[in-house]
Amino acid sequence: MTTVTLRNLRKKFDDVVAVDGIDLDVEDGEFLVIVGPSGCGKSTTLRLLAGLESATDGRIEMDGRDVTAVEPKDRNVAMVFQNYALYPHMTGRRNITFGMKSSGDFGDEEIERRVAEAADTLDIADLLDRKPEAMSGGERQRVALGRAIVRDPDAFLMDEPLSNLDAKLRIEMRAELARLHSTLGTTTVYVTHDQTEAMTLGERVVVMNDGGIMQVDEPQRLYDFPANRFVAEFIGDPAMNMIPVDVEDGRAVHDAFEIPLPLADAGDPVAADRNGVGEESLDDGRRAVLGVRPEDFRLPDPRTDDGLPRIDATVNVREPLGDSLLLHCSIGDASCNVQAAPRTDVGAGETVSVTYDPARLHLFDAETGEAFYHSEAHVSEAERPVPASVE
Amino acid sequence: MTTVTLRNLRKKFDDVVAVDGIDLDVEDGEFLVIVGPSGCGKSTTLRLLAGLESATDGRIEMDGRDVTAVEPKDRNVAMVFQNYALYPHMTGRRNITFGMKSSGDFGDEEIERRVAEAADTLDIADLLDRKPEAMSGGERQRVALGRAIVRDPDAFLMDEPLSNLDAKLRIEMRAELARLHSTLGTTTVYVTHDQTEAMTLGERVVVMNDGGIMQVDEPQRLYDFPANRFVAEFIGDPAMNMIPVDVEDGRAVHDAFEIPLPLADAGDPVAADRNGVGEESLDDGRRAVLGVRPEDFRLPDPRTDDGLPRIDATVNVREPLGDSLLLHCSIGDASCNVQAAPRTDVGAGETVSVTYDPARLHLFDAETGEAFYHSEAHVSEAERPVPASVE
Amino acid sequence: MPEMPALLQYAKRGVDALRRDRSTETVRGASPGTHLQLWVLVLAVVFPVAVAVIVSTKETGVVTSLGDLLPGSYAVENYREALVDYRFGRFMWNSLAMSLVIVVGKLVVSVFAAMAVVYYRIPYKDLVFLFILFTLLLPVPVRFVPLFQLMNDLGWSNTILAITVPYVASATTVFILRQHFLSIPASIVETAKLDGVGPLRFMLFVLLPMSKGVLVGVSIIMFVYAWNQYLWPLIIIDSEANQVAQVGLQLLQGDVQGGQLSWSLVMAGSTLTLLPPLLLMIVFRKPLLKTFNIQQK
Amino acid sequence: MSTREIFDSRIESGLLLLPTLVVSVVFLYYPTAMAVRTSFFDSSFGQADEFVGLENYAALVTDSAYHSSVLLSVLFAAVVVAGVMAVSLYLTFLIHEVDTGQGVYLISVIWPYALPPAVGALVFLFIAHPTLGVLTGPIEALGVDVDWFNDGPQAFVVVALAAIWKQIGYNVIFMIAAMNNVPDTLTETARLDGVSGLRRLVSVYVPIMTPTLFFLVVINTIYAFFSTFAFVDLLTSGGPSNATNILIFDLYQEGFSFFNFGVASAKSVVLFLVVGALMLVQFRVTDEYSYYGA
Amino acid sequence: LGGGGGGGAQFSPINEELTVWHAMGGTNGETLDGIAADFEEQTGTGVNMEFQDSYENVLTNTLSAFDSGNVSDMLQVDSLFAQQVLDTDQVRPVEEILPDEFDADVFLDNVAEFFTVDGELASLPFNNSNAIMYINRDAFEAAGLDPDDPPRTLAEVRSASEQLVDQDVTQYGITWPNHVWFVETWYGFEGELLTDAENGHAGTPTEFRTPDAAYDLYEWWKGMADDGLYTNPGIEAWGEATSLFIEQEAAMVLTSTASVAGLIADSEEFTVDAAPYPSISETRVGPVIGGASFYVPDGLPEDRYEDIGRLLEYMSQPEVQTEWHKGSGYYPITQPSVDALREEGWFEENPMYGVALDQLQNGDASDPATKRALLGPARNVQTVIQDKSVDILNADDIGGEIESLKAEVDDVLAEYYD
Ligand SMILES: Nc1ncnc2c1ncn2[C@@H]1O[C@H](COP(=O)(O)OP(=O)(O)OP(=O)(O)O)[C@@H](O)[C@H]1O
Ligand SMILES: Nc1ncnc2c1ncn2[C@@H]1O[C@H](COP(=O)(O)OP(=O)(O)OP(=O)(O)O)[C@@H](O)[C@H]1O
Ligand SMILES: O=P(O)(O)OC[C@H](O)CO
Ligand SMILES: [Mg+2]
Ligand SMILES: [Mg+2]
Repeated sequence: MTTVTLRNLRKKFDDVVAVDGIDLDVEDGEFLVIVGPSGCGKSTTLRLLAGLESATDGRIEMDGRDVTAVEPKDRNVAMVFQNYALYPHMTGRRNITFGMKSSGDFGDEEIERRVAEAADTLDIADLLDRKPEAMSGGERQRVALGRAIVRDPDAFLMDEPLSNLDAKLRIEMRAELARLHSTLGTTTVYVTHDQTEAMTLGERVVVMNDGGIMQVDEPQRLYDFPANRFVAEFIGDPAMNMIPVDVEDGRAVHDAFEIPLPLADAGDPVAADRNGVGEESLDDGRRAVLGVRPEDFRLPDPRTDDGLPRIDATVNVREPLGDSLLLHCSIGDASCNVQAAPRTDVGAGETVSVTYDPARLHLFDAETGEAFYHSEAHVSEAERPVPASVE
Repeated sequence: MTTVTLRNLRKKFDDVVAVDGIDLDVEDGEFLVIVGPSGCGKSTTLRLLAGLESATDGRIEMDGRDVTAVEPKDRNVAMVFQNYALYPHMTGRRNITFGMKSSGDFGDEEIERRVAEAADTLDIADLLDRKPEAMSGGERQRVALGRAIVRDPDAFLMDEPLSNLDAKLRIEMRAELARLHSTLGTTTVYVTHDQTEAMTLGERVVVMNDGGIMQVDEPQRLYDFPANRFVAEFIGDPAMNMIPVDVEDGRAVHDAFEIPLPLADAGDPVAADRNGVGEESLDDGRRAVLGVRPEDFRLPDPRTDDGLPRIDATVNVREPLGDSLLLHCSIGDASCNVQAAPRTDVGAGETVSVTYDPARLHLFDAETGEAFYHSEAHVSEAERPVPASVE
Repeated sequence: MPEMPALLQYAKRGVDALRRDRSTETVRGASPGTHLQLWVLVLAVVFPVAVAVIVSTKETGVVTSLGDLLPGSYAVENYREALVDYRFGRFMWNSLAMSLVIVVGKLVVSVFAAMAVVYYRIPYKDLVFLFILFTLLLPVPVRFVPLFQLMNDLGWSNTILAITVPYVASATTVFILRQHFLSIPASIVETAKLDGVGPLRFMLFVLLPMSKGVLVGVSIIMFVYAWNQYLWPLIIIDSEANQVAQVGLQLLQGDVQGGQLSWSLVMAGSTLTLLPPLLLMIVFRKPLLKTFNIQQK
Repeated sequence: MSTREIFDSRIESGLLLLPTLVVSVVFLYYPTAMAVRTSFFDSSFGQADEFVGLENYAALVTDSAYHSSVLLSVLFAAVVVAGVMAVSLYLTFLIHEVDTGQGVYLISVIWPYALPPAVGALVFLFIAHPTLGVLTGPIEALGVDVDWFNDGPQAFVVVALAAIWKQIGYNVIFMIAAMNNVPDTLTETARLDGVSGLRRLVSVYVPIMTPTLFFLVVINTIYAFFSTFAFVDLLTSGGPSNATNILIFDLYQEGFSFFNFGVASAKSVVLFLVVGALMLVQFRVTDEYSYYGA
Repeated sequence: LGGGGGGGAQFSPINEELTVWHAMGGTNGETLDGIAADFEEQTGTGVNMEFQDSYENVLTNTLSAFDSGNVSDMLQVDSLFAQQVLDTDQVRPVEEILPDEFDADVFLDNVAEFFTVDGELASLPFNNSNAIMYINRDAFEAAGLDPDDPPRTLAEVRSASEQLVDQDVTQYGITWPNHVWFVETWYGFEGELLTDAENGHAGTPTEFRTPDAAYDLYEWWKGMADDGLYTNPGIEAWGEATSLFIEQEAAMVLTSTASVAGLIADSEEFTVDAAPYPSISETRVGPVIGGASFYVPDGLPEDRYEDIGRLLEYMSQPEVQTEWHKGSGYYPITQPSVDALREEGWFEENPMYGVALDQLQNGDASDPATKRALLGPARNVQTVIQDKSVDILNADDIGGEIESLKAEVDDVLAEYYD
């Protein structure tokens, strides 16, 4: 029942512009994730939403109501912090009820009921009588969530709520959060610098950089159709390979290789819809950066011929990741990461022949970094190679 | 030139046994990573090596010399801590030289030379005149490394040196460390709880749990031939799926499916070498746990038939990870993660048909958790399906 | 003394901070109510001192109503009289000497003790620490008589030794320093150990520089404490030339026996005695206010 | 986890502890022991000590005025400690809350701490003298008859007020550091929940500040018992009707006005025992209730 | 501990020059410094006059100095504490120190008598005083009182006070420091001894006396306080008491003649005058002495005593005494200086300076009640009486409190002398 709208929102600290006039619409019940590098203004945005910082400029609306100048406690939002922000001297129960009791909006019975409910939802009944110091990180985070949900707020604001947990726990809690959101359906704005969290949790993801919004989109579309180099490199681990090329005659030309750039028939309606761009942008001689994700490079099966160009790559380092093998290679003067099957028998120093997925090429303007070509938009479903059955 | 040997090493704090009689051989020039969950005794082991804790029992040898009771400063090891442990009031240079000067083993000129060398190796020349507060996390860590390497120690001991860095920086520093080790070739023992670090950095990896060593092996072998459930589940992200089954007639039988277990011809020498086990262990009716990694499950191409059984799985949650799609499924009463191609069109609630890589099955004893069967050992190279060209 | 440059540095920072304070006023202020309450409370707290300062500028200094609280025009005359005629400068100088000796003594002795208590493996360490802490319960007044006798036996009466040495052991300073030492990350300490840094080097080049703030803060508190000593100097010092300012203040009262109570001179003296500690507090305000975070254990 | 005990040498640690221990033993413990010894003697200036056993203590046991002095001191300490801490805490909180002029407020409130107690007492006398005081008129206008030279309870209040006033600065110095150390996120959580100011102070900050507050309780108790001498001496001389005759003043008077060192020593021993017992109780209580910082 | 050695203690002087510990602040202190400077000029012997804040402090410092061995050459001891200092056995009678040619008979009888012990002048009288009453003439006139006929008895003080207060001239009628000396003076005028054994002059005092006059005194005192005619300036609050008078909060103040010079100087807003001390009843036997004398420690290096003796002698010279009297208000204590002043017509010109001397000389020096009490535990007795006086003012049952005052003093005496 809650939409959040930011209009030209700005926040300046002394000499730093933390948030630089952003516009954003959070839909009712949406799980929106804000991701970006450290210092890009994620927390500040969230804190502006909560009312913990006052905006330098612009407005914030909740359900159409202007709340820009409203006190935090009157915004009816709940915030979950990275460090849990549990009161160290209170038991789990008291941590959960303390705020409610203070606000005086709830009767004792009502509080009882809600705590029981939240404890049930989060499975923290046995934590209620312990103090935070006697809880593990995950348990603390769960209690902090409990504190947020008992108040039945219009929106949850979460600032890297899982960052302090170890890897395993983070994954568990991630699932927990997803489940919680599907149960409660409360509008949620979630800040993280971890792109895996962003991808797996967000219905939509906002990528921020330097106080501005770089792109807002569904996770897989961010991955497949990054709007600019920043997003392309930020989303995906290992990061997308970026190789400076010249566009010539419908091909990406580099000293060490030439790659044909698929183009849909002009006027094909599929193209526009899929974030592709018309051929007019593939001007001859244009300086561009070719983006290829490590997993879109392939070590081709020598027994087959798919008709794609082969590129020679020298392996510098091999990193076995268990489920795959990452090869740090040089292609001409460019460094590239190539992902190979886990047990592939390639050693450092060897030269391998590499090919790529023609439907997964990206071109970015050499100057502005804006994406101007995604080959996927130009390759119709039918034309694409049969997906391999083993990923 | 330095080997390190631990023999029945034990450390007891009051009532906690932190390290429980471990044996370990670190080879000369090796990069050995110790990994394990929080509290398993990694740091304690390292601190025993450094001499910061005294052993309750057992012995530590360096190059065959018993150093169990030797003062830390006489062990000639250098340690790098998670929080950098830089002296906040000293410049980078002074941080690096302070220890050397204290020991009095080095002349001023020698020190100068070494600092210049280290600064060169680590590219920190311009940090030498700054204080830690004016350095970023990565820079601090680099100076801390500088401090360790100038002393040209017999061994580096590193306790989660990258944990305080953010994801991007961690990856960069990881590469830096690998490069450094290949340059210097100093024996290194590296503690982390991050398995990616362990896999990518370690020449061999020690998996610890509860004060004991679970397995010591090369990274990919840990992944492919986990010695027990603990290692299998600890290494790999998302973790290996574990499904309780009965072994019957050479098949793994579960309510929802039956899977044939490939067996090499008896006496085939390949088997033993590859950690497989003889058929005698596949006793009928044995209670076991079947381990299959998410990426070893597949959504088969409906157009082909590989002759493998199909298993029905209901999708509960879909998590787009960008380079793949993780499906949280139920197979009968078991929960399973299945990794699919990134853009696969499967929604939550759908039922899909799943198959698997027959060379990537693991069986663990239901009681002890010890691995007693890895199908890879039984599938000869020739028999394995052609690896897909796109991973 | 490695502290000296540190002191100067802090002095400079303190002054800078004061300057900055005035310029950075952020948009969102606390409610005016908070400021009002603060004003009232601050006024209440400062009022007595302000009265003292005002009275010190008056002719006779007898002020019996609020209306009289306008600064008078005798400031110069009164302060001159106190400093020159009554040789109050001399007392201030004695006080300063006493306070500095006490502060430096306390610091040195307490740094040693705290270092031993934190960084050495000593048997019965808790007991040793308790033995030091326990002295909090033995303040000078309780020990007056025997201490007096002891000073006589030592031949220290009327000397600076008598009013400094007994103060040099400081439970509070050891306690605060210990707290601070315990907050220095263990890994830094262990790095020193791995490097084979000896105790002296460790103290001079690691511990002291990392404790600058606390040392400055503690010094100020101890300075105020020492500066304000009254009873003991009163008892043990009976030659005027060696007397300290606190006791010397009484000499400014005039002929009380004869009914002349020169309030304005007394207040001029009081204001003078307030200056050194006040100055220190303002200049070293940052470390004074930042560094005393007492954590458990 | 890790250890800070990086040095082992017994000799070095001994040398480091030596100055503190020697000074403590010679100038603190030895005189204390001597005071205990003297308490068994009849001792004064100009006459030889005479052993009287427990007579001095017996005199105290039967001296009802002394009993009330003990009770009075405990009450006085309680009032001073509670008063100092309540006022300082509230002041600190207000200063913590504002974001303008913090520095100026802070310096203003800690300023009087630098004032010597004797001067503080004189100033108090000056402003609150029953007939001459600057504030006496305005206060009487409020309907209070200022008469603390004759009115015991009033005198008690005046001395306590002066003692409290003088100690605020010291407390604020420590409290502001502790309060600033409470994680901001806790404050922000409370703000989001609409936890009102005072409730936030009492329910959030105070428990987290307990280690500092405990330290201050100890220091303030010692202050109230030992360092408030000047206020009593200059304001009331223990009167009227012994209403402000706290132990430290009583002891000083016995020793250095009446020169009954034996009795004075017995009184020091009792004072010492009273404060020691109170400390013990405080340690017990805080051990139970103090929140041990994470 | 505490108890010092016996009579033969060897003291070391504080300074090469002579040191004098005194309790004379302000202008009196300056006058004293001037006397020292003159002496130095005449004899070449340096003298350090060291102000010790109050008689109480001089006493404390003296006693502790006897213990520490570092003593001043001369000690200005309040007559109140005379016995307490004598009891230490550490002082040498000044008569043994004064130059042989010195004539001890120059001192006024009433003065010399008090300071003579066992026929020897124990200490050198120097600054001696009476308690007298000062009045605000302007206030008296405004209230319709005759300033030339000030109240002479307590009853008259009360009625004058009532008039002053009723007419809103001053807030209070009278005030005086809560100091034992005033009680002593009232006893003296009434011819009552403070203690038995002739105030300690004829043996060991054992009890505090509470004659009817004492009841009358306290009843009057309490009545004055209850009715807002008297204000209590505080214990030993000499300064506050005169301040109250100068600020015209009270139109009468009882205090020492030592304040004459100061009060004349400070009463700029009105005319001050001096009057004899008001007595409890019509009986006016005489005042007790006040002020101090100089004691000299026994056991200093012998070579110092000559210089000390010369200084002592110098301080009783008529010129010095005259100068001292004029600068302070303490009455001249040697006959030659009295004569000189009379001759000069000083007292006619400055009648306020004569009030105390007259009061002294009108007194019956032979009556033991006018001899100030010699009590070993004087400081302790003093404190008890002062503290108890406040209690009596606050008590419903004066009689009970007076009895308890007696009991406490008796206890102190018993303890000291037992
Ligand atoms: N209170 C403040 N005063 C001054 N500058 C601030 C303040 N808070 C944030 N900033 C600055 O604003 C910018 C954005 O900060 P913000 O905390 O929003 O970043 P973030 O994206 O949350 O980073 P992180 O991932 O490190 O938490 C940074 O440059 C930061 O230094
Ligand atoms: N000084 C100590 N005193 C008591 N127990 C200790 C001490 N140091 C470690 N332990 C305990 O020993 C066990 C192992 O601790 P250790 O620090 O080696 O774990 P770890 O594997 O390094 O964990 P983490 O990943 O959290 O750093 C833990 O249970 C810990 O609580
Ligand atoms: O004030 P003074 O010098 O006259 O002395 C008064 C009495 O002696 C005090 O006891
Ligand atoms: Mg942030
Ligand atoms: Mg660890």
